Amino acid sequence: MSYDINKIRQEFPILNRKVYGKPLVYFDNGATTQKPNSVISSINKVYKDINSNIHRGVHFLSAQSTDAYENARRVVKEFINAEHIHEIVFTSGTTASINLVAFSFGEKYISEGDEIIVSSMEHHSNIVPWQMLCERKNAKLKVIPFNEKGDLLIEEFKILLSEKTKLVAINHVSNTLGTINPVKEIINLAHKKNIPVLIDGAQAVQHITVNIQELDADFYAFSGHKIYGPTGIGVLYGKEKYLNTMPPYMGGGDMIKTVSFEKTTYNDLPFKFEAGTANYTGAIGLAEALNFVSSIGISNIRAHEKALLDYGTMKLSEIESLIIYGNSNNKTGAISFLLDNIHHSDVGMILDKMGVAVRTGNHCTQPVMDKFNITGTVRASFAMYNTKQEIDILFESLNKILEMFS
Amino acid sequence: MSYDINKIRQEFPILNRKVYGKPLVYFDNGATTQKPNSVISSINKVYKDINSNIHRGVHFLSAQSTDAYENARRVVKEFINAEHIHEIVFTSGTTASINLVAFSFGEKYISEGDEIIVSSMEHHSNIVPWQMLCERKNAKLKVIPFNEKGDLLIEEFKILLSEKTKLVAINHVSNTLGTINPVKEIINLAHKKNIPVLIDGAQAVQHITVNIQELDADFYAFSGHKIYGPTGIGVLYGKEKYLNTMPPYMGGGDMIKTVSFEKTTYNDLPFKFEAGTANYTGAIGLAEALNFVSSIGISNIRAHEKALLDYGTMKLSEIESLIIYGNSNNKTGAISFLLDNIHHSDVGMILDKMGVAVRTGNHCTQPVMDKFNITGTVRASFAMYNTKQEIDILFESLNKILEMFS
Amino acid sequence: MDINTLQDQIIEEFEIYDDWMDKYNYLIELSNNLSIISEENKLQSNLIEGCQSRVWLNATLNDEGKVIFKADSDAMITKGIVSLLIRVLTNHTPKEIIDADLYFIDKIGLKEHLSPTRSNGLLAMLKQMKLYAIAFNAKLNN
Amino acid sequence: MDINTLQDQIIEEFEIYDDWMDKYNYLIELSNNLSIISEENKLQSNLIEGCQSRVWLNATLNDEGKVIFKADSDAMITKGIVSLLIRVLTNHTPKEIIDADLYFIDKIGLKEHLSPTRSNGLLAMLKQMKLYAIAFNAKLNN
Ligand SMILES: Cc1ncc(COP(=O)(O)O)c(C=O)c1O
Ligand SMILES: Cc1ncc(COP(=O)(O)O)c(C=O)c1O
Repeated sequence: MSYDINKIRQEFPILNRKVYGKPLVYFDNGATTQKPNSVISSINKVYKDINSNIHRGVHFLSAQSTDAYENARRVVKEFINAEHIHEIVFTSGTTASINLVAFSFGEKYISEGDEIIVSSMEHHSNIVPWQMLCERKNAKLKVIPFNEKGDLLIEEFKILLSEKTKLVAINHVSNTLGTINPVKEIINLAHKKNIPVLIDGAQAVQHITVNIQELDADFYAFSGHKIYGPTGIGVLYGKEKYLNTMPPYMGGGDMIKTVSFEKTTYNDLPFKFEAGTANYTGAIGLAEALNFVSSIGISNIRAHEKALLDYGTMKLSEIESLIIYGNSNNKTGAISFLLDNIHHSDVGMILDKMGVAVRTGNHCTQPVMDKFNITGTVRASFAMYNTKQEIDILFESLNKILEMFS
Repeated sequence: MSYDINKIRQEFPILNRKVYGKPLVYFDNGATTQKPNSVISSINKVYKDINSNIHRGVHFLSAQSTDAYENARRVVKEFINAEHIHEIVFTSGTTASINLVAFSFGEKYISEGDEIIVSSMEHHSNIVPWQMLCERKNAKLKVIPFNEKGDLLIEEFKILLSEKTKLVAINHVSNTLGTINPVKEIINLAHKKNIPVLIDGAQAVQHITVNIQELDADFYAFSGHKIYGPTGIGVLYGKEKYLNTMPPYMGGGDMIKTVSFEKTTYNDLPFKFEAGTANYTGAIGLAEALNFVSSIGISNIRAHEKALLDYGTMKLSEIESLIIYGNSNNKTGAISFLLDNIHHSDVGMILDKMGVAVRTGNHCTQPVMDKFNITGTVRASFAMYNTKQEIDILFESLNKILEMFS
Repeated sequence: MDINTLQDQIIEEFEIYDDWMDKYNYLIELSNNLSIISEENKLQSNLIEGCQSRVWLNATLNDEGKVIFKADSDAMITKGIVSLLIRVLTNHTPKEIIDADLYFIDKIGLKEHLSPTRSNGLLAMLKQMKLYAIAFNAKLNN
Repeated sequence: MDINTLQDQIIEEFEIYDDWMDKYNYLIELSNNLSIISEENKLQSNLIEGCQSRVWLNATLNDEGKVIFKADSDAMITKGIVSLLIRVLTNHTPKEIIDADLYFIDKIGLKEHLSPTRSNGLLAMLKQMKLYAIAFNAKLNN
């Protein structure tokens, strides 16, 4: 099947937008992705046709909403090839998913002196929850370093793994460096010592195939809005054996079986972890997004984005004074760079005026910046709808900026 | 200004729906409300025109999304008349708001032997988080009882208030009984002893005027989806002095100032409590919903719903074997009842076939059921778009059900 | 009569009702006529908790190696459907019950009541019936 | 020159630039020409943290009762705008600074840089300038 980029672009209404009279070149996909028509209209459909609070309802609309919501769970399960549907918990996003585990796993399994391993290329959302947990429990955070290319030092990881280690939390793909981490190897190493592993998949599911059962991840988190879905919805996959033994995170409606002031009993999985009215509209929209991705094929998307990455890396490398941060051999389509010694925010602001949307700053990965001793980078991150022509526009714009600052 | 019910109904596309060939009579507004066109199209507009991750962005779309999100915060602030805009925290819903306080206030202010006061007419979302907190901290939950009419026993509350009391958490309006609680009086009594009060406003903001500064509530929580807004968005109002001293709830992007493995510093209010990518689409939709409510006028809505309540109560009371639970003199438009000795789910299922959507069961207020020694009720709850004719349909349908079971 | 004959019988019975009102009236009638579990057997351990209505289910294996189900519900429509499920599945061997494909629910237009999203306990009850059959089957093959 | 005359001067200067490219080029030029804070004054305490770029601001009250601002930024465009803010507000009395209505930013089409949603530190810097003025004013009136 050929990759019909024009057809794909037509599905994303925002791509027709002009900014400052220029066609929009949207290279801020690492921050959030744009939404195809099918996702937008699925949200419309919920609100115009079936909107009703889910579960517990005896009426028609409630049954329809509930069916659509529970169907969304099935779609997620199949998308990541989880074993059981009740291992799929809907949350408000990756950050919420990780915090859920930090609290609930932490309450059950972490005590004084225990250690949790993260890496120094994690997003703040996969650092701060563990710092907070460690502070609460008097546990310790251990950090896997990475090298100049942006690859984790697996040998260092092996040294950090010990009987004190209670959990390893690692991103599948680095949002700043684009590195695809060897999570399968990491999981294998940890499992040899019976240590569970949480994978932050916020930057992975939209770019590469994720097969939970093959990876054997114990927890896997991602956000809807980064995979062409709505805001306010995310997923936590968790192995039944952990989810069953962990106490709930939030208390409230839907997560309980019975409530009395003497004794409250919690609901079964996954509902135990879904307190309050779920963002069913978000879940339904996310399912639509996953179906859209599947209809194009994640491996086709991967091939397309890899071509963009290779082309972009080649073009940008033509600019002598440009430094790319993150040069792993195993990368997704995200290029972090600095242009000459021009401040990243200057580059970003001027690119913006040229219609090119990039992200600048530390990308919520301050330790990565500290490692390179910089305050930030410019990041161009690609999605299924980007084109080589857009990279050419970026390239030309960067050259113009060089002139302005020369 | 006259209340143009037809014009209002036209704004809600779902109200034109037929279920089983019958016009939809939607009386399940306590569970969730329907959405006006302006809310639906504001969500469309975000995804088609300005979608981009907020904050930290240097580009055009990001500035537009951020402006719209921060404007939504201003709309919320003005809607509830809070003093400061940074006292408005966006969450994923009432349940999340209450859990946030239970955790963060709890970490800072609750220790062994302390007491928290709730009432026995609370929603599970305003019970379970406190039970979980009490279990964690070895604190105690105290419960204000209510009488047969559905009014809180304020004298009992006065007795429960003591030096051990560290927080009072009360709903503004009971979702099952419809009672509008005397929260101003409760807050005054608690404040005399310097005890802060959290108000669960999930069933209040859409029905009656809420003026935070006048109430002097310390925390106030509500959900977007119950006030004609999107799912997945909620609000926590918190007084600056508490929010400033409370530790964060979730860790992650946007809620920090600086991150290093040695030391992480947290961001200013309200961002300290908004970890991860915010549901900006939800917040923007919620602001649109609040603007819609304001354009009609909450006091006009109140008058309309009060008329429905009075009419509905009168009609339903004509059915001899029907018992209404919740007969406070101060009620919003929610009528909980049981018909003869017919099971609530039978009534609900048959009403459904007649096109009437009601909620049945314990409405996440099991202690209320225990108090009346029943397993559930049928609840018809009204919104701005309901009519007396719809109540007539309910009335006739109930009579038919009586015949079926005679 | 085997399970499918019983199902076909019920389908025939329901054919004369062409609107839901008549169907529901018939379900209410069925529920009234059958007192399907004795009060002393309405134990907590026999209770299948649905959010909406409760279902009690009791199963025994008789001397002929057949499973006898008794059940009840506090909601009439649920109880009516319960009585149909019992009528079809009771007094069969565990193997027959395990292998049974219950198509009649769909045919008589009550599928929605057995959807996983209806929390009336009926689906859980059906699962529980199959589980009993599996347990008894294991016992018989020991 | 009073604050408004200075503002009008800047507006005039910018009038010849009709596209953003020229404006930004001019801002970059301004930033290059002005070393606005000495390195030893780039203290942590003078740092205004924006997510994107950093701004340092130092304020002193001279013998004539006028506030002298010095500042810097690590980003050039921000620095260019900083230099304009300084040019307008430095060497005025606290009272004048407090009362100043800064309309020039809007007029020269750079309003977006001072929007609360741009985390470049400029708005925080402006607030800080006003706060210094308020503090010095209180001091003078003591
Ligand atoms: C009084 C009350 N509190 C809290 C909640 C929980 O709201 P949500 O499910 O939107 O978090 C509800 C909703 O049913 C409610 O009625
Ligand atoms: C690697 C990684 N982890 C976690 C997150 C947080 O995701 P969210 O903000 O959707 O919760 C992000 C998003 O920027 C990310 O890139």
